[in-house]
Amino acid sequence: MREALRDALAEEMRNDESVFVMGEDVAVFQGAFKVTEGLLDEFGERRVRDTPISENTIVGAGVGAAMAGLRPVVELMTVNFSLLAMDQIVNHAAAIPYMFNGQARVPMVVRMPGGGGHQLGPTHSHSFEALYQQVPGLLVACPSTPADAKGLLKAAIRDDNPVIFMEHETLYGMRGEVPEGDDHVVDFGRAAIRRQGSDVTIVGILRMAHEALKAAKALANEHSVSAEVIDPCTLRPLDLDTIVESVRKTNRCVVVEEGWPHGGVGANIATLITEQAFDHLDAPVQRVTGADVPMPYAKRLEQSAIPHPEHVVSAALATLEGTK
Amino acid sequence: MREALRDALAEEMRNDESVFVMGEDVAVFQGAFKVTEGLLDEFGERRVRDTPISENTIVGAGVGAAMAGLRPVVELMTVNFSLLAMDQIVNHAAAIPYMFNGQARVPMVVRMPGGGGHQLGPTHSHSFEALYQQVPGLLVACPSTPADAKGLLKAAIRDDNPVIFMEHETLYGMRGEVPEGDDHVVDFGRAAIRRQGSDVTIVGILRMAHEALKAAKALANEHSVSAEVIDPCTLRPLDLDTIVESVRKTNRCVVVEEGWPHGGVGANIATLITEQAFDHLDAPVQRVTGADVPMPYAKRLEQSAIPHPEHVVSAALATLEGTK
Amino acid sequence: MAEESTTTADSVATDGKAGTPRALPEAEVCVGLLETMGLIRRFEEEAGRQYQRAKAGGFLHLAIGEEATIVGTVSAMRESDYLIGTYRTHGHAIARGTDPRNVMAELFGREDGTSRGRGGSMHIFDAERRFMGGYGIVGGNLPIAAGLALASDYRGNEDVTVCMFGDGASNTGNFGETMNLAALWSLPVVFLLENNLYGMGTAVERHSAVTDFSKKAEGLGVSGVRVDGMDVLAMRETVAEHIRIAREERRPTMVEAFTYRYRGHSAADPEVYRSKEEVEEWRKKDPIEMFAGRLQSEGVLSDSDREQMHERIEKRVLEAVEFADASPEPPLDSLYENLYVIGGQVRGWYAVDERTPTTHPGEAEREFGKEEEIHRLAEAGAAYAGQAAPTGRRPDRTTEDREAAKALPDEEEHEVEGP
Amino acid sequence: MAEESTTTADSVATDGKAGTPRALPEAEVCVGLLETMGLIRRFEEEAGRQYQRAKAGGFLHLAIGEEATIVGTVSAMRESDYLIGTYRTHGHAIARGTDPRNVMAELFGREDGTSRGRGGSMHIFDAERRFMGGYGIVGGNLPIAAGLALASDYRGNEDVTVCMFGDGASNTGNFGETMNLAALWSLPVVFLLENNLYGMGTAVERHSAVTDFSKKAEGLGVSGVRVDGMDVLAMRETVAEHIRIAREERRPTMVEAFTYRYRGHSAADPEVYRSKEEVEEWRKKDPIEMFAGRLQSEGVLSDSDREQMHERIEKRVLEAVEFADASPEPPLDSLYENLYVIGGQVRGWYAVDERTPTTHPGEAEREFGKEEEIHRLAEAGAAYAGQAAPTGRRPDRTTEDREAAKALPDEEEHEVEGP
Ligand SMILES: Cc1ncc(C[n+]2csc(CCOP(=O)(O)OP(=O)(O)O)c2C)c(N)n1
Ligand SMILES: Cc1ncc(C[n+]2csc(CCOP(=O)(O)OP(=O)(O)O)c2C)c(N)n1
Ligand SMILES: [Mg+2]
Ligand SMILES: [Mg+2]
Repeated sequence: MREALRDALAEEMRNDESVFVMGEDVAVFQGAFKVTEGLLDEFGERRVRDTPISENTIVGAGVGAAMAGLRPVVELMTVNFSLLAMDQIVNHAAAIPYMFNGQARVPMVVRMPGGGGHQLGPTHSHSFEALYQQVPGLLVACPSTPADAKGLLKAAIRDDNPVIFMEHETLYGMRGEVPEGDDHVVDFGRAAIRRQGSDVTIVGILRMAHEALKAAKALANEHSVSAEVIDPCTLRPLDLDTIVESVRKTNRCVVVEEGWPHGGVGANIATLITEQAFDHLDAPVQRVTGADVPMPYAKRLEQSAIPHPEHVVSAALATLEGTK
Repeated sequence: MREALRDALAEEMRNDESVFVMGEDVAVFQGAFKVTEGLLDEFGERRVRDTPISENTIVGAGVGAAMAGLRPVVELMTVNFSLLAMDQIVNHAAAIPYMFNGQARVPMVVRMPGGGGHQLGPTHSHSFEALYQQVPGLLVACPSTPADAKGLLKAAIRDDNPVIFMEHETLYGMRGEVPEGDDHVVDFGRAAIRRQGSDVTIVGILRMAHEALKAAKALANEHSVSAEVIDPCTLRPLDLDTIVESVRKTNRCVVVEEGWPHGGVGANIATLITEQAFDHLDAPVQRVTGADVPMPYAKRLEQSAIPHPEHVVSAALATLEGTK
Repeated sequence: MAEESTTTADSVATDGKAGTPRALPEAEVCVGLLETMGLIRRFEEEAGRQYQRAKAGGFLHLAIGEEATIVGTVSAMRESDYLIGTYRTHGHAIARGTDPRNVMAELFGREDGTSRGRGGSMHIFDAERRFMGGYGIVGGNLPIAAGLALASDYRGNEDVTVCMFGDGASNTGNFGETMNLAALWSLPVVFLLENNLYGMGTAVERHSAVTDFSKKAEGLGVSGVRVDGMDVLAMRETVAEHIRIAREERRPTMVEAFTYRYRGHSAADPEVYRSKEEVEEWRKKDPIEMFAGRLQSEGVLSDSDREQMHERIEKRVLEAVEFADASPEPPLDSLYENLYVIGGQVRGWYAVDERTPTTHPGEAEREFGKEEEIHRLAEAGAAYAGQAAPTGRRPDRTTEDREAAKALPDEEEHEVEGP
Repeated sequence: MAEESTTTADSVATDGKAGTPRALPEAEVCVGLLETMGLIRRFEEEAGRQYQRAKAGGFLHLAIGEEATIVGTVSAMRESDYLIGTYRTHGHAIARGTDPRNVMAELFGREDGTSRGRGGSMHIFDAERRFMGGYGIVGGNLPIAAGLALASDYRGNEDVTVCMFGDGASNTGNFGETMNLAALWSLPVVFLLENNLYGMGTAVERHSAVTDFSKKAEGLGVSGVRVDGMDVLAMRETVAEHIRIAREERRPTMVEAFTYRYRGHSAADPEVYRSKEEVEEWRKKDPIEMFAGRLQSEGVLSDSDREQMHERIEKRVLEAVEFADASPEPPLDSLYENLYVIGGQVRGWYAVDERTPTTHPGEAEREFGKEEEIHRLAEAGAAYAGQAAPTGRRPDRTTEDREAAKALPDEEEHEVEGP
């Protein structure tokens, strides 16, 4: 996935002189996660800029540059540090187009690697999709495959709205087919049905999209339950139609996320589904979430705080209780 | 309510030498909303401290002082500026007790006036209960009456956990009975049933607790619908038992909040209710939320973006459709 | 760390040219500067009056007393340069050439307002004149200014960004971060610190350890000077030189304008933090009176010239009020306009609350989500804007209170039932 | 704005006493300083080795090369003083007296770790020794240090806070905000900037416009000096004086220690941003070798003394590894411990995900929420910690990568089905 993201950046930078990259250690160091590797060599210091450790100002400079017509792609080294830039993201980037009545636009992308699984402990393992999904004015992408990562990042860079682009640190090494070339652009607001099924709908984002698929396989093999797996791909806009349509068919749903349980992505999607398809639900929408704690460091504790296929299977079976 | 909060601060400061107040313009200016009026005169500069405009550092200094055993009450002039302090609140205050295995505690209260209705526009009208409810390690209070405001603030100051204390700017002028003296302490995690009813449960926080009550009256007078009104008083911990018990009785629920709809307080409570009482629900839990936009300045636009009793009535009737 | 008390009018340090009065520019430039200062002054006095009449809502931050700082600075800028400011920028927009009628309409929250009533007094904007806003978050405009300057640097053009902010903003994290970034990247920006001696109710010595703000910036890599912000010519000359440095030498600098606001921080500030005498002392060096006096004594401006100028200003300000009053309120179904750029990515609002004009397709099936209902509820909500005069109003209180009082439900409804 | 290149070993400015070697303190003090530096060095070398063996996870930031800065500073502190640092603080804790066995156990994520395996390498803590932590957020410890100092000031006691942070942290908003607050409030704190010439892969000239960091702090109201961070005595003496200023004169100061880290920023940093020669040059002034050499030449330390010292150190470090290895992993049902102080306010976790040991009362009715199921699932999750060696590992990559690779599901499962 790392290469897919890099290609998206490089292609868009070649296409459009106004696209540039800035962030901490994105240039000489080649990026903390090596996503921007090689960009400095190809595009030079003007378009690939190392910044000081100043999250709010890096994002704010992106806002200003975007208002002046450039297309900055800002990298925050991890989503955890984005809390230091919340003011520029929420009070400025998201609000400016609206509060100035469209006189200014903010065509900026803010990339944020995140998630747990690396034993990075309580300050480096957050999943903040749930924070950004709340904010009107933002678009929020959360790709789970290299192909989507490339297509969505290209779409994000070309879009005129401010975009929060979530990347899961454990997926960078992931391999997968990626369509070549410029026209591979994946629209926001279109969920992907990863697997067809008839008994229960499983919705998962980022790394959890993969756990959902594994769970679906286990459900098929060990419980002869046919699960449909949906990856929303973007949370703002959210393709609720595709999800609701699936639930109207399966009458059951499980939402899987790595973030905290209260007011999370799962709570939002579960509520939307229940509002739209209440009469079609045979059981309450089940949620599988990360544990309600700062992520602990110890490996087994950390893994026990992160959702795995077993949890999804358990939740899916809960929706089927009585029926099978 | 202003006086109730002020009394809570003064009483706790008299009781406990380790309690002190700091924030922007809390001393000489007497507080942007006059909540801290008179405290400087009584307690002096050492315990009532004006700070520079440095939100993250003010909160961080509170964290450090609390770790050293003091009980700081930090005022952020409004909740909107708390985004500048998110790092200290989430990555530090909330995480420290856990990540250092209880070796350090953070008995700090951060007060945050917020909400819309004053025509303060897109940067000054946010409601961020939904952001803080997500964070494990924090307690979150959202009082709607002077009595609760005083009792909850006293409880917050005495508690050993970091507390986010939400205040609604339009309620400061509100009058109401307030029990005198020290022992008026309101525990967190206990919802208040503001009105008994049998047809539908209406849950509302802060200013929306009052809109819920007005709606309940309208429902009774104009639609002969008996609504039970519940004010959670705190979101962390959340007294789900009381809410679920009510819903098991009424079989219908409406949650009212002023904040944004995606992943909000309503989404969280609706999901929890649906998970716990699915079989008791005759209709999906309805939500009434603020509009999904940065708050506009123009008076009629702003009011049209904020929930009012009519919206609650409409939502309540929706849950009763077919039945009446 | 604080140096000599800086809260008295005569203690002002300057850029060194103090005493030696500057030679006057051509007559019509002088007259232009005076008239713009006068227009801003009169406009804000009227805005204050309209606010008391509740024609304008929210907060109202007036810059009365700071006109020389504003006009002197803007007069040194090119049309292609960017200006960005704070929540106290009615004058900044007007100085840039924005029609006072549209600024007043914004304060009134109307269709013809600079932000079509979305932003209000704290969020004025005029893209055409490169006035890049009005920002309500203290220090929030600093990183954005760096970004505007970065764009000019990136494109290699001559546009310079002038970023105006207050003494209190120098304590925000953004100040240190932005000074460092601008210096590190040699950005073409002039940071114009409007030192009016107070951040809200806190005097500079009580909020900033270092009160010589050019020293504060210097430690972060941006050199600066202090100039008499009550002297429009000193401002104009000093800023012109610093804009030249940005444009030609391609590096950021800071200018600290030593000025004063006569009015409270916002409309109903009781001003317990300063003495009437202090304000009076500053009024003696009023930027408009002093400059007008000199123009008249040097024969550039006759009594009748000034009379006519007064009339022109009076006319424009009253027209602005009339215009604003006549401008329609934004229609309720414009609520979601300009939230997103609609296109391939965003095909609708995807909002889920029932006041959404275009609700999510899925909502259609909800009886509850019907169009008429949506509009009925929007109207029902908006109706609350028409509430009668607030109860429990406290004139001695802050704006916030007065607004709070207005928004309050009446007495009886406050008897909350329950245990 | 950047001054002379500061990335060479000989260009180091000092606190003025350069050249003139300081008189040695009493013998056992000298030996103590040397032994502590040696212990930290050897401990971290071993930690690196254990990390490569995957005994420790996450990131591993080693301070090898910076021992004189750490030990010199801590040796000047009282037991009652507070120390607070960054994510590179194994040595800081050990210098404060924390048993290396507990530090190693924390790296191993075990019950006997300083934070019982919750924090890991970046979040070491020892309340008993007033080592107030290890923090993973750059600059995050600065405001907290101000708060600790505020508490001492509030109580009027003599405790001083020493806050250690990096050159890169001087660019965070917290730096400006905290310097200003500490100076404004005259807090008893010493800011100890560990200038190791790089913030991750970015050299000081490329991240800070002003690279003379005491100047940077001075502009914000905190005066400072630069000292040779490779000279343990210079550090000890200078910090002692600045602690005295904090304790007696009640004001904050900054000490910039000019030092260097030999290893990469974290365990698998390819170090493309600096040359092998540069590292070699710095190794020549190795703080341990230089100090040991002097002690031996001045007869304070005999060859056999040093031999024995080596053995003592070796023993302690190997014991630490053994101890850590033997320490049990935290039980899964301790997951929620110390998240909250349980009491009148918080009577349970109120968590709603199914891995919660004590689920919300309401959950009881959910078949799904049964205790056994909870434990089965916790175990099932924890089992993933035992995964086989990662696929797609790239030794030349950063830690993050290696961890990413580890966490990867295997090839086949990555063929995502779909349209
Ligand atoms: C981040 C933030 N904190 C606090 C406030 C509230 N506030 C508005 S103006 C102000 C004082 C600013 O003083 P200064 O920068 O000197 O500007 P002035 O108002 O004097 O022009 C404060 C504290 C805010 N708007 N934003
Ligand atoms: C707020 C924040 N931004 C970015 C990072 C990622 N990061 C970790 S260490 C580091 C470099 C810090 O450099 P410096 O302050 O000089 O300390 P050093 O590592 O050299 O000791 C960065 C950018 C972080 N942990 N926190
Ligand atoms: Mg000011
Ligand atoms: Mg460094």
